[in-house]
Amino acid sequence: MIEISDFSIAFGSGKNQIQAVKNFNLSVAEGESFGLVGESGSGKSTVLRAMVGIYSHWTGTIRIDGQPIAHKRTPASRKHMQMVFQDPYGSLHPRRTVDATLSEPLVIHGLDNREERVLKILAEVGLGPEYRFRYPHQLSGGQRQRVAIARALILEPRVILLDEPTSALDVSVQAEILNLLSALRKAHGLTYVMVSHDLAVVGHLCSRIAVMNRGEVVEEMSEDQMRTGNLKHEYTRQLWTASHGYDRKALAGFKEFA
Amino acid sequence: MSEHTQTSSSVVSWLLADSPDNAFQARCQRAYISWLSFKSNPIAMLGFFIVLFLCLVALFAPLLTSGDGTTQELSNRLAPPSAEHWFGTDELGRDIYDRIVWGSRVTLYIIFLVSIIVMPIGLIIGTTAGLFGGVVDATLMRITDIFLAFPRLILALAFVAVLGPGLENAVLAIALTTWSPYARLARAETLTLRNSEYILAAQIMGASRIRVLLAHIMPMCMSSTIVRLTLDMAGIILTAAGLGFLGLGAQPPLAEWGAMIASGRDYLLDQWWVPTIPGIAILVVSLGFNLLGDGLRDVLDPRSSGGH
Amino acid sequence: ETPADTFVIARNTADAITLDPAECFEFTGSRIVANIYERLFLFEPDDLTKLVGGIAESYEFSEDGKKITVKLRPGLTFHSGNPVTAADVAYSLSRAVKLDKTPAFIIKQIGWTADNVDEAVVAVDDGTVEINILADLSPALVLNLLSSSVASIVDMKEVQKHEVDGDMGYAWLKDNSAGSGPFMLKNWKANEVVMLEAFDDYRQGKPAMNRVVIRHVAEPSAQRLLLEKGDVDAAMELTADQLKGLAGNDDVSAESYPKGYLMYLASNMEHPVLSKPEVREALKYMVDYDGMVGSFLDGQYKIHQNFWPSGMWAAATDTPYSQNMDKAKALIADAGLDADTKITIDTLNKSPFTEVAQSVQASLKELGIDSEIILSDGATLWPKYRARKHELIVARWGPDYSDPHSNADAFAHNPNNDFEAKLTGKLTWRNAWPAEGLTELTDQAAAESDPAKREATYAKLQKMVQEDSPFTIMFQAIGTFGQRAKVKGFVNGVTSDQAYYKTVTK
Amino acid sequence: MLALTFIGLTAVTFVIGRIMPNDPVVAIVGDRASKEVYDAMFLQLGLDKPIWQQYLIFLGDILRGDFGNSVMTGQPVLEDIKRFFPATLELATIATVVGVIIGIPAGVFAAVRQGTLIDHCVRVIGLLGHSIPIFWLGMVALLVFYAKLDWVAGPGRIDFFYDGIVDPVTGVIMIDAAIAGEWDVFQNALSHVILPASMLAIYSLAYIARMTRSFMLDQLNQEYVLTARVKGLGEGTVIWYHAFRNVMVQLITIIGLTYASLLEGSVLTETVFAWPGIGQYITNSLFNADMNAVIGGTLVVGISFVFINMLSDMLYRIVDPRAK
Amino acid sequence: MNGSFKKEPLREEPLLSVRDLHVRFSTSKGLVHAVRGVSFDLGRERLGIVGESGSGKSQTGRALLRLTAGNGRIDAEKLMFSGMDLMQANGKTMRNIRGSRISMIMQDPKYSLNPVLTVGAQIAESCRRHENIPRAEAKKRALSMLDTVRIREPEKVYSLYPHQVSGGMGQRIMIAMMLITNPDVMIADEPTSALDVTVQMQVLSLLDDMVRERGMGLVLISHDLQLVSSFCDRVLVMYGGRIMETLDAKHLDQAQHPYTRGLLNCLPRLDGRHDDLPVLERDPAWLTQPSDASGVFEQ
Ligand SMILES: Nc1ncnc2c1ncn2[C@@H]1O[C@H](COP(=O)(O)OP(=O)(O)OP(=O)(O)O)[C@@H](O)[C@H]1O
Ligand SMILES: Nc1ncnc2c1ncn2[C@@H]1O[C@H](COP(=O)(O)OP(=O)(O)OP(=O)(O)O)[C@@H](O)[C@H]1O
Ligand SMILES: [Mg+2]
Ligand SMILES: [Mg+2]
Repeated sequence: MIEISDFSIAFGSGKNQIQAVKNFNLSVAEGESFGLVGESGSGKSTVLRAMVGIYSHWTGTIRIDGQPIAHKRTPASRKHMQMVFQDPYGSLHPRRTVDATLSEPLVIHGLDNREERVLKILAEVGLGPEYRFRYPHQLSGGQRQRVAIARALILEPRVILLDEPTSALDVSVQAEILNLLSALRKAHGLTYVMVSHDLAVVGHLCSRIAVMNRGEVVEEMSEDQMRTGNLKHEYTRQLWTASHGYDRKALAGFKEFA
Repeated sequence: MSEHTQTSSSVVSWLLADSPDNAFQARCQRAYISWLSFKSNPIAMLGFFIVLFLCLVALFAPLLTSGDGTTQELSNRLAPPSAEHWFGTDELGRDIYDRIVWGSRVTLYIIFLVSIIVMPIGLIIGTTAGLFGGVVDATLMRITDIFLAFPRLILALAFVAVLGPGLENAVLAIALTTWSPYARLARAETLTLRNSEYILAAQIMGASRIRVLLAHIMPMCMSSTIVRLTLDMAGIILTAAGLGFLGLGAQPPLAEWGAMIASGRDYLLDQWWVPTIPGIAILVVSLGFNLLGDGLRDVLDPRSSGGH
Repeated sequence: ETPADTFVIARNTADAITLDPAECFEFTGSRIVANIYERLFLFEPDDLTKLVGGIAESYEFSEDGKKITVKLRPGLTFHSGNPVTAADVAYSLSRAVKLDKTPAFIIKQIGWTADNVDEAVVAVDDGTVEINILADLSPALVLNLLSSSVASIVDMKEVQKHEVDGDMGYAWLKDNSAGSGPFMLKNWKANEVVMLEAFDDYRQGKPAMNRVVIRHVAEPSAQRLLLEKGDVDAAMELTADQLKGLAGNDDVSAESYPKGYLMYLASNMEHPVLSKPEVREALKYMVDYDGMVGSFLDGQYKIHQNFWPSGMWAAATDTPYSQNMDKAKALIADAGLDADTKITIDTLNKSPFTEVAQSVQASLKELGIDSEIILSDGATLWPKYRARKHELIVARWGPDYSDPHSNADAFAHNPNNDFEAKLTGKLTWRNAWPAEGLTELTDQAAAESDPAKREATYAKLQKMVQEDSPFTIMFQAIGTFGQRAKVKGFVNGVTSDQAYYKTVTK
Repeated sequence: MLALTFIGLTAVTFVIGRIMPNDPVVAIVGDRASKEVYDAMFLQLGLDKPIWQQYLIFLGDILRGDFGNSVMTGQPVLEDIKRFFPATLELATIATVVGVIIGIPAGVFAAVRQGTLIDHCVRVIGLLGHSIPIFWLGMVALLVFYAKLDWVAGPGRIDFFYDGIVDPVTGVIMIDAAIAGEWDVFQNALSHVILPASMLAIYSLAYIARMTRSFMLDQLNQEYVLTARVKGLGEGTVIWYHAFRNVMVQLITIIGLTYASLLEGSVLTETVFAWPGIGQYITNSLFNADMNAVIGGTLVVGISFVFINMLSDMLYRIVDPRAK
Repeated sequence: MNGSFKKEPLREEPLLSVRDLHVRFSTSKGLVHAVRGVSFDLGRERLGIVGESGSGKSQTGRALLRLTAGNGRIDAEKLMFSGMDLMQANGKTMRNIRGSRISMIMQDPKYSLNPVLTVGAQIAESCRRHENIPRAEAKKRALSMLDTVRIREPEKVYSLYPHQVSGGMGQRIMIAMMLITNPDVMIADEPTSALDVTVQMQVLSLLDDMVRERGMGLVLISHDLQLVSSFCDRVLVMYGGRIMETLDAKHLDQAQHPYTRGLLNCLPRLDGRHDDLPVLERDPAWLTQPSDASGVFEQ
């Protein structure tokens, strides 16, 4: 479904140049759920953003469904891949109702039966019709994230990219969203690529996980490997240890990877 | 009475319902909530009432006056305020009260024209520069800088010289010299919005840049522009008056407050009311707009309300 | 408080651009030039209608009236100490003609050109100048022309000392002085202040005031405050209304003097409606002369309906017209105008022009004619007027020199009415009025050497213009100013070069 | 960047000079000039050349510091500007300094006491200052403080008997007088400048106070202010050392803008107070079709605007460590 | 997993003793009762406060310093700190206590450090304010403090501005700034939630060391129940401004309250997989039912 090879991208120029991602390779099968973990600034979001066409100055190839995608995307080519962002407060236009936010993709892509579709997708993400005409400030964080997911789903894409969809949420709300996401995946046979810094969250949703550090993938592992701690790279192990809660003794062995 | 309270309370509950049933109700709710927070600001309310008063006076000018303010009564010139002439008469024996009332129409007209010119120009240039960046940004911003660096009155005079005198042209000239700070403001705002996730989300959806510009960015820049415009209104009225005085604005006998001050200023020491009353009119209206703008900022400014 | 030996004047001096008599043609500049330079002939403050010798002691006409021989007063000196000689006179007149700046036309009427002026004006000896009249002008008119400030006598040696590239001291004299008048220019900062200093060796003795300071104050109200406070001795631009306000203050007095300015309403004869004789006549009956003079023009203007201002030789002072709406309406009815006739009234964006225009507008409305007033500053209005692009205009006119020919030339003389002729200096041409018959009569009057016959011709001309012309001459200006009560002897005359600081005492 | 703005500025000025309906030839030779004189001047001004050539010549002249002569004053425009600009500079500087000295504390105070009576007072007074027709206030101020109370000197920049005592070094009389040690002159100049400067100061004050208030409100809601309080710092330190430093960063731009716009000269104030400033100069020139003066004056104003902006940018970089 | 240090007797004489604390805000929409009758004692220990968002954790922490926002009011039966009732203390006394005896570490170093002052100046300011020592001395103290929080090149970091340091470093600077005066009580309001997990551990270990070495009382506020229980000695669980339950960190699994259990279960776990995470079911009765849960030391 998704095939990325030799992907690199840098920001800035000259002395200030930052090589955000280097020689990134990735392949995700149809219906698979793939996780990307790593520390802040390791380039996780950058990969996702390049995939959906927010950045266009990358090198390498990205194939979706075997088709290489161009650097400049056409509206039609965007339809099959959608993204959910980290911050539910920042990803909804504050001056638009839920209805307007959800209808817009339909207008852009010229789809009909808008009202029907909006109501249907709202129901799917667990929001009743009473939420249809609310503004974002009338919604809680979890509800907002549901709307953001609904927006991503309304075009019926096959791939959804999730950039830390729960990290701004409360633990209890996080559980609801994670449940929703896995239910949706089952129902629609979606392909997920999910980014997070929380191993447990990624582990919950994804069957395969890549660990990134400083713009490079240092290790790829299966869910089982992760649960059992069967890890090769030192950085990954360190991340794994830290994710298990506070442990003074283990800390002594920590190294700087950033 | 009781029926009345009932309907009004049902309207209120309609306005405050948690889940609006349609887009119209949602919009009304938004406006109502804004209104509530606006209403709780006494200074802003004062401004609102002043502006409302101005509009009413302009609307009902024919009912409020006995003449159109251009009738001269040379035998009764420079008469002090009295029961017959509430604000006295001017150097041509015209009733100043009538002129003030009719002048409110001119003032509103100026405000209206300037607003509908400045806002779109400033917004389009600023948001385009901010969204497109690169060469477009550099070019548009240089042009903006040049307009900004120009002495405003000179620029306005030059425009009027080209367009010819008259109220519309004066307004056009003012607008053409006023838009540049708005473009800057809109650009700065666009720059912060450009990378916000809801704009990215729209792009991912396949929204064209034009769509992003018009449907997503502009509405966000609108409120700060409106606020700035209300706050600038005093200056705009005064500049229009200045142009009128230089013979390039409203043409007599049209009662325009600024021109009234300008032509009445020689009488300040002996017949204080001739320039002072239009001066007070301008003062009150500018103050009204300023207060309103201050209040609007609290209500509309995304930084101070809503959000997180 | 101003010092006892200094006369301080507040005035809007924004118009002053040069103090070179060969170029100066502005009000403020002319007043200053008149106090720095002397002329062959001039009007002394004790009788402003009688031309007397200035630098000239006596003169003599030749038989044919084509030559004037002038004897200079002996022993005069310039500010520099140089003696005033016939050579200076010849140089000054020839310099004015050769520089050919705006006011040069006044003496060029005598037939002088850059090529012939050196032969026309000849220094016979140190004290005698021979002046040849090369045009068909009466010698009386020539003497009047020579009393204008463009004919001021400059200090040849001093000026030549500052000559650059053969400019006859033009660059230098703009803001320096080389005259023999009662005051010397000490300092001129444009739009700020002009300072004059008394000349010790002035022919009538050193003036009482050691210094004259003219401060640039644009706002009349500010002028008034300065005057009432005693920080200036005279405020030149107080309106008549402001003068009334001064009434209660014993420290200051309100003064007035007749000015040469006429305010008139002119119609462009190219306009289909305004060119109708009935309409033109209706305009004369429509104007609310008394109403305006009785109100906002009170004290500033008086009714005057002829083209030569009263207080001058040969001026007609009859005022046959007064507002008569019935007659005006009847005339308009005769003209048979369209119902939706709409015209524009151009005027200056200054008081009282705006008010006059508004009064005219109100009268027109009463006649059933809608009109729109277009206010402009001079820089916009005059080019428009000169391009014949106006319809109705409320404007004013002042004589360039003290002879009726000055105004006859403007109001009654139009040798070529074609647009291409561009006789923009003539009001007749500007209003596209051929002035048939009047043009010839004006030429005759200028050439007439018999004063009585001249006067009769001018009387006839004034009547003709009054009865049938595009001009509705309405008012003559009155100069109003305020001065401190202790100021005495500050005389102002009809023309702007008749302002005398030398007689002022405090 | 600067050069680009400069070129744009000259181009616009040039175009304005050309599109004004005044005939530049008539402005110089007068309207009674003969056709020959007119044509000669037409050629001398290079008006026969194509417009872009005229512009290049114009640009060349300007770069050589030659703005031509003013028709109105008969002086080289540069000389005029040297005389009028310092007068405006003097007013603008004082007005800005007063605006800063009073406006900033007022704004801070209002923000700290947000919603109290003091806050409302500062706001309303600030707004009033922004809404009063300045010439009217100027006249009233003259009437009260000059005519009635006699506290200050009247219109004008200096009394004529003090004029010319000190040599113009900077052109700003007060500084020149101070340099020369002529304290009488200094005092007289000061007494003249107070009123007009106050008029402009009311403007800048109102604006600065308002902006300070809103910036300060933003800053007081920031987390670091809480941090400072947690440290046990006194309210004064929290406000002036912590919050205000951040406000200052933003204020620099505002003050720069205010200053630059005052340097444009206020025609009305300058007229009321008979102040020989650049605003009056440019406006008068414009009405007298004195295009050299208009262009020169406009350019100088434009350049000083650009310059001040640059300066405030520089200052901004110094004060704000985040702007590298 | 948690540290071995625990001197039981200290519990008998609390550093800080809070009884029936209420924080109310008056807003345009009416009164918001953010903290409702919270009581607890703090000894020389690590006390955790957990709860979901909006449960009143931060407001409880701030109330201890009496730094509630302008529209808020604090009421308490008593707020004893080293023999002094903070409720009675005047502004000056409070300012002297803040920073020197009770300090607070804020959540996000990006926002809680003054962007235009060097970090060194901000650290030194703390002790200059409270100890009245010369500038040079303060700088020396600050440098050694930077060293204490394990910043490698203190001299260099001293003159950096907040935007020039990373998140982890910023949080260490924050800790240094708050520790330099050697306070008795430290309140840490989500000190690590803006940081990466590994950095989070490092910062926590630092806090751990400080508590050990200096014998401070630490209040750690967080919404991560697992993290808190692995780090602290005792945990208060808050909901709706009330304390639902007090737990000994060791006995987290024995938590009784359904709310606490819910919080625990809804976390995805690294070890063991659920298809669906259990979702927290809130019971409105929790807000009203009488609760004797408090963090008060048993008599
Ligand atoms: N638009 C941009 N311009 C310049 N640098 C950028 C830009 N976007 C990202 N970077 C840089 O690229 C690197 C990778 O950033 P990215 O956002 O992909 O990290 P991340 O792994 O998503 O981190 P986080 O967990 O904090 O979201 C960072 O060093 C960041 O500073
Ligand atoms: N200034 C204020 N005005 C009104 N209400 C406030 C104010 N500050 C806090 N609150 C309210 O007090 C309640 C408790 O807030 P608090 O910050 O203590 O929550 P918290 O437990 O720290 O949550 P989080 O985990 O999100 O930080 C919330 O409902 C909040 O809305
Ligand atoms: Mg990211
Ligand atoms: Mg909190």
